[in-house]
Amino acid sequence: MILLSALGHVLLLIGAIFLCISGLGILRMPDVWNRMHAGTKATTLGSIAFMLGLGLIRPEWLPKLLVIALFIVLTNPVSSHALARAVHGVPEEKPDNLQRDDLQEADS
Amino acid sequence: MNPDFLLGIASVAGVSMIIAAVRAIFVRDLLSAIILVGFVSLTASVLFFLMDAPDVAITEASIGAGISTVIFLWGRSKVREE
Amino acid sequence: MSLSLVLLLSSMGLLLTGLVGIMAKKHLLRIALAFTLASTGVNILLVWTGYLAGRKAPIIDASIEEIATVAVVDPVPQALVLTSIVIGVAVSALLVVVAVLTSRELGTADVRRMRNLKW
Amino acid sequence: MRTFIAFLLALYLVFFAAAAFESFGEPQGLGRIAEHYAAEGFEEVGAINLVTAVVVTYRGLDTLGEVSVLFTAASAVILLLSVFPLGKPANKPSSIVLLTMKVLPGPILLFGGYIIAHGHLTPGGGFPGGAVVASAALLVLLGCTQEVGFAKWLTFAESMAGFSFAMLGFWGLLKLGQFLNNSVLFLGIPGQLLSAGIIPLISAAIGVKVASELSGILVAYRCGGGKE
Repeated sequence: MILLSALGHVLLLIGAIFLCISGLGILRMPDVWNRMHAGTKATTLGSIAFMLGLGLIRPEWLPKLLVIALFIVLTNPVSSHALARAVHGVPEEKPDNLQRDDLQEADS
Repeated sequence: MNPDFLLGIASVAGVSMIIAAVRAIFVRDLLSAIILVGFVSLTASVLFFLMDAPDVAITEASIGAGISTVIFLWGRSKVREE
Repeated sequence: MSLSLVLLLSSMGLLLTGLVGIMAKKHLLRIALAFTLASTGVNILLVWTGYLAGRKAPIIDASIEEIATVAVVDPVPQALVLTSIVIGVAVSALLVVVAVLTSRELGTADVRRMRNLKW
Repeated sequence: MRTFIAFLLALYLVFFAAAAFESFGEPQGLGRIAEHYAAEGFEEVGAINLVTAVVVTYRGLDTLGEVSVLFTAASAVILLLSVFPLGKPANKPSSIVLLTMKVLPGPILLFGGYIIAHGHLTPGGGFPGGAVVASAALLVLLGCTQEVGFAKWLTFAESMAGFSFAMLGFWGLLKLGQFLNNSVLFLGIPGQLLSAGIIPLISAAIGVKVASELSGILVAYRCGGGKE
């Protein structure tokens, strides 16, 4: 029991570190694409680690927390995808060193 | 829960809420203002939960951060200015 | 600094910010945003009037050992605010629609540039 | 300068409010009405969640009025947008968003229904559940470019919910001589799902009404007003 609780606290710490790094990335990254990358991938992993850690500390909450984690896994990439599609239509956000743009050809 | 812990959470939430509200009023970009107002609603729902009002917290979180933000984003995309 | 004072000060600050925004801003959507801020502040203030420190949420289940009248916070302001939030979002939706239609009619959303309002 | 004057004026107004609060001070205990609700509400209406009990039965008449305020605002939005149409968006969502739109509204609707159905047991009830259901409708609306199928049922659902709310009130008036009396149905054992008289029914009516009005506003935003 104590082992599970200790593992849960370690997972909480990992989740907090990942969330902190993602916040730092949103602040520090140069353009929209990099910021979106930091704000989606690290946030998803951090949230899942948080939910799992909390579920190991309190085992009676584990089913609800797993459902929340599943929901985050389903929604977070899709929202990031929609955001990227929306930013793709903005001409000012196009990177300078873009070689080929498959999405442009697929749209037109 | 520990009263000092509650006081700390309430202080952080209240101060960040008021900073976000002031910035939402005075920031130039309208999109930033809308997102900051969504953040204010989220912290307000934290304050509602600290005041032992879980029903109000659920309502504020789902309406203030969800539907209200969408309404203002729609308004921003439809307002015509020369 | 007690918890109650912190909550009161933050609700008052939010209300103040919203009022300043309503009075000082010129863009119609920003006035609607400030209105939303002020209504959130008023909601926190209303829930604060029923908050009693050290008590529990008004849900009478097994976790409440004493008599309920000394164990729970006031449920009446919470019930009031519950309806007030939903009505507030409908009213701000109406405000946004009026702002959008006005800007389409007059060509601007800035209240200083709306010259032809005489009728 | 203008901001400073507005700040002074707002400060004056807020100090006025603070002075009014000073006169009766920080709350020390429950008020008389709230004391009655907290002491007797458990036996009288059989609901565990006192907030839902107050919203639905004790202050049910006020809630009927507030729901009609909501109806007025929503119908004003729909009327304005059907008189002055703004045009529809032309962007087509990608296939990933379309697939998510097919999968995700089911769980969100289930969660909203859970919040509505357990309103007398856990935090929740008609208003939060209706908002959650409306956000599921928002997800459906984000993924479509033309008319949505559920839009024509919104008016029907809204009016049926309002009608059943009023009829449940009149049932109490006819049977026990009191509008919205909770004892017309069996009270049951507090803590079970099927208990607390007509509170779950009225919660469901409020939930359907709030959900259909909020999603009616969103449909009007997306598609420019109703057909009629």
